[in-house]
Amino acid sequence: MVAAGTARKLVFSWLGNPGVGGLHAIRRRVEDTNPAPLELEEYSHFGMVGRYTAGASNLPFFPLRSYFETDLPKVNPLIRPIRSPYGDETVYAVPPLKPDVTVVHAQRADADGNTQMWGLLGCQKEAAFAAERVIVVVEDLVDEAVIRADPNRTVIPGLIVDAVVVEPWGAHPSYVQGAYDRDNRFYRDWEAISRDAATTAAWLDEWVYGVSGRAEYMEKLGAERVNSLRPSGSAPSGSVDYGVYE
Amino acid sequence: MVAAGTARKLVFSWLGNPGVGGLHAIRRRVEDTNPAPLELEEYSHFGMVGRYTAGASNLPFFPLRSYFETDLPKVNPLIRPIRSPYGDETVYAVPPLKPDVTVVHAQRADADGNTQMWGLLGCQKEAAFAAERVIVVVEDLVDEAVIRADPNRTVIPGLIVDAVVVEPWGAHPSYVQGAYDRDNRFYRDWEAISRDAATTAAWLDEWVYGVSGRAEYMEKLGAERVNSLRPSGSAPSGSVDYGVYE
Amino acid sequence: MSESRRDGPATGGSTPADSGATPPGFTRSEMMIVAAARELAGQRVCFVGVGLPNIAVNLARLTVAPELELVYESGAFGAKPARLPLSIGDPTIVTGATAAVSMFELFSFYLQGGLVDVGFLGAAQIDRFGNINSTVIGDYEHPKTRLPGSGGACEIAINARQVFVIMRQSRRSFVDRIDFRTSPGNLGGAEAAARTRREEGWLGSGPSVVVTDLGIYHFDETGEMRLDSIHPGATLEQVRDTIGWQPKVADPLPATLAPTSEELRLIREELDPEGAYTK
Amino acid sequence: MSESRRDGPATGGSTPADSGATPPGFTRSEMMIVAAARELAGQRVCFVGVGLPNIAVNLARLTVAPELELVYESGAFGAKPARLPLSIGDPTIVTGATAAVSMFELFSFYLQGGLVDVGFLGAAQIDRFGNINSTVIGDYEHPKTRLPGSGGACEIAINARQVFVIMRQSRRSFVDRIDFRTSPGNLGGAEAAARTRREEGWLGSGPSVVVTDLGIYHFDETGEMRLDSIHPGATLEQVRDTIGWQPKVADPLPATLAPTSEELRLIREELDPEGAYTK
Repeated sequence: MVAAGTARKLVFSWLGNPGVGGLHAIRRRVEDTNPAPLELEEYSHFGMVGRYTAGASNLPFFPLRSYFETDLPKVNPLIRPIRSPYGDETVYAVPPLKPDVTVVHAQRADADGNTQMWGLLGCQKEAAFAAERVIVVVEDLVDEAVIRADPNRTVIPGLIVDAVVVEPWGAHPSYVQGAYDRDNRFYRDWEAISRDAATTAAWLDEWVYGVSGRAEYMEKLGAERVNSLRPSGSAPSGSVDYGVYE
Repeated sequence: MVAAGTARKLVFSWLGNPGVGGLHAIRRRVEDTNPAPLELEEYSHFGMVGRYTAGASNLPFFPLRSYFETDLPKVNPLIRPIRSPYGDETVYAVPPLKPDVTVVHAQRADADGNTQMWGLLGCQKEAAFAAERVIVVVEDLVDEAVIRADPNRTVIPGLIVDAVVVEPWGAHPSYVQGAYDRDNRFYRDWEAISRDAATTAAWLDEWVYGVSGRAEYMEKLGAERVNSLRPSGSAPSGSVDYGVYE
Repeated sequence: MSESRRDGPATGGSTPADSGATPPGFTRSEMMIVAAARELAGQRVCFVGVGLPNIAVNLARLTVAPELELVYESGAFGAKPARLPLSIGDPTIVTGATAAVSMFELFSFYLQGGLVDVGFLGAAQIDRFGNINSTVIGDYEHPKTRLPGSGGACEIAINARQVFVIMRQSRRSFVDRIDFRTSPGNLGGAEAAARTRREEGWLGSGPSVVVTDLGIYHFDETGEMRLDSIHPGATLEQVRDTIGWQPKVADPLPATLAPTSEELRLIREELDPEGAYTK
Repeated sequence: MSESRRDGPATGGSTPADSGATPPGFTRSEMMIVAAARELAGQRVCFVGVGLPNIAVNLARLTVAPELELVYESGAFGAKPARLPLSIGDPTIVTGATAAVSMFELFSFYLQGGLVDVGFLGAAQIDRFGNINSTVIGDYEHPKTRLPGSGGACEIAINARQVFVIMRQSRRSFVDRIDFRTSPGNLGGAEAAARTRREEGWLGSGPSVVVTDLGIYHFDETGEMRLDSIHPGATLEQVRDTIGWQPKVADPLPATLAPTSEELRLIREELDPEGAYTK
């Protein structure tokens, strides 16, 4: 969206191609205002986590021990000191963030949107509870009984979900724990593609505008590459017993 | 401990015999200062959760939307208003709570103290991270591989655990999800026992001072009663796949 | 609250009975639980307090509100207890629930986040404006009776979209002045309460119904309780004798519909076979 | 940091080589990663940054620090990755880990709660006092180079008990004045930094080691970096040419022990067979 010019502003804590390098499309817009300037509102990771947590909790701010003696509060006036009502200690606060839409990718949900995930959870739960609308994209649509069999695994309740999209491989080039791996080749290739506006545009034409949807995109990637992303074996969690109490 | 007179002060949010009634031993000490006065520091549930969360997070306070227009801040000066640095909104704050010792009961842990639980989680995680020392009491001691097979199920890492006590039925008269039921008869009987200081003392003599440990206590309860507390069936969570990524 | 439900007793009910005796076939406690359950028709998410709310809400789930999502402050959402839990800390709340979460998450995201439609509370004392005491009778420092305290009631009253109360009425419980304000209701009246809620950023709009063993109260435009329905067998005299102020009474005053045989069967056979709540 | 480890190179190393060429058998990047890994001996909990820290910490786990608990800011504790993850968001971090938790929990309870012994960071710019820039080169509003930004580096520097840094040194990276302070080090010197940390209630005591492709720096009593070991093949001239200030140098200056064949095998065959980190 940054490369395609549809994003006007980024609220963020890290801008990179993880494990590879920088993000050239963003750099072009920030360093050269090409094709247009990009507005930035910058925090640290914990600051963003705090913002989502405040948004999800309907709190007017979230306090954290960060930002001391750094330049971040100088360039972002929304990072503000707050004094403790106990003693004279001062920490920093960040304001709530309530996204218009939060999109979450998960392993499974039922038709009501009750969603379970395992692996790294990031701040997907907080971002979902903070949002006006929530879209859940899942690898598998499962029966309600599957969800209710393991209530501690539920991360997002259907109560706050507006749409469930069943889209296997929907997280590519990223991964889904237990389903497929991170496609590192994609991230490495992106380094070269994204260095130049023209090659970036050509890639968008071919891989975004040029395909009808996720299924065609995966087909275009090719069976060999797709299959190489499957885990080399299974690592079952094992089952626990909740017990019947009648 | 209140009845036995070893507790001097309670920091709490609710004092009751859940589903049954009041707690007479506490009432005697508060209403009649018998056998000694009991100091109270009173919050609401969310206030206590906030206190543990602040303690676990090394925050000087935790903000919450509670206490507005109530008498609780009047009788507890540690519940204090705090003004948001965004706009002129005021919410309330509670101070961090860092217990000397937190005792947690769980289904299973490994020898390093990595602890997993399922069912109601309460604020056991926050109370453990906030504490100076942590004692985990478990139904089952399991191999490290059992824990590592399902990392999302881990609630308390061994890193903060000082001792693991393997004590099946250690939560009685309360319950352990999947292992045994709440012994409601005990809570109902307690209503009559605790109404009177003498019957309370007699009960303590018989069931606390008079037994060598948990095993003798369970034996004294009797096999029939103990067996009646087992779940009537199993309710397996099912297994999920984390995948092997080599 | 659904209007059809609210109007139900007015069109379909009988006139108040003259006699103060409990009519044959059901107890006052059963009537109270049934009336409270019916008030939940049309609601989606209900935060369930310990005690009487627990049985009323579970009856509602089996009758007028099958879609009701039960939230227990102990950390369960979408609970479908296979038996009536005596306590809110009970394994039957979790088995088969939609989600089991930490209390931090429950209070922060579900309650304070504004997802709870109805907070259902019991109380020891209530005043005409629905302010609630569950802390002490008498002076705080030297109480005549030390009660359990807030639990979650304080923040439920502030953050749930509306509050339902269920309690038996008596001169000791329906009082002109509560001894301690644990959970705010309409404070000193509707207008001031609305202003305070706005200024302090509360999500809740306060108490909307109080169900007792004698009748059903809603809150009028001044923020004061008004008897809108009287239970079969109860009299206005009994109502007035058990309230510490001159209560407002709807005119005409309909009678609450008696419990149906199915409602009674559910209470007696499925929810409370030992009669813990209905004695 | 264990003293035996720290003294190791001084007693067991050779004297600095005169030649600036990389000795045969290993690259400068390999030497840097090995030296960084060795510094982790005796540490328990390490918060792993993206990039070079990732490979150094994983090498340490396989060599000098088998008990090391790896914390990834993405939400894994006690990770035992079966392969070197390219990114910190990688499924191999979770499979077989002790715990997978939310970022809220990781940053609140593990990091801010004081459980992290070492925060291991990379950086684009560093000054003599260990203050770090990973945000922009040039002016913030109109940067010459827009870097990725803090990620977790800001709070890691403040809350981890101590901070290790790994980065290649150059005139552009080791600068007299960093363009933006993303993560605080010893601020303007040890004394002021200690006072600030105390007054502001930081848990961390700041940076304790910087490992580069040329040598190993610790911080002296003034809070300034001092070259304490020089890698085989590197010269003092090279060191001075790639630092934007007059660096302090230990006297005598030991040479870092060259990588062992096992360390090299682990890097080349197990951790980074594609040479992503060691080119």
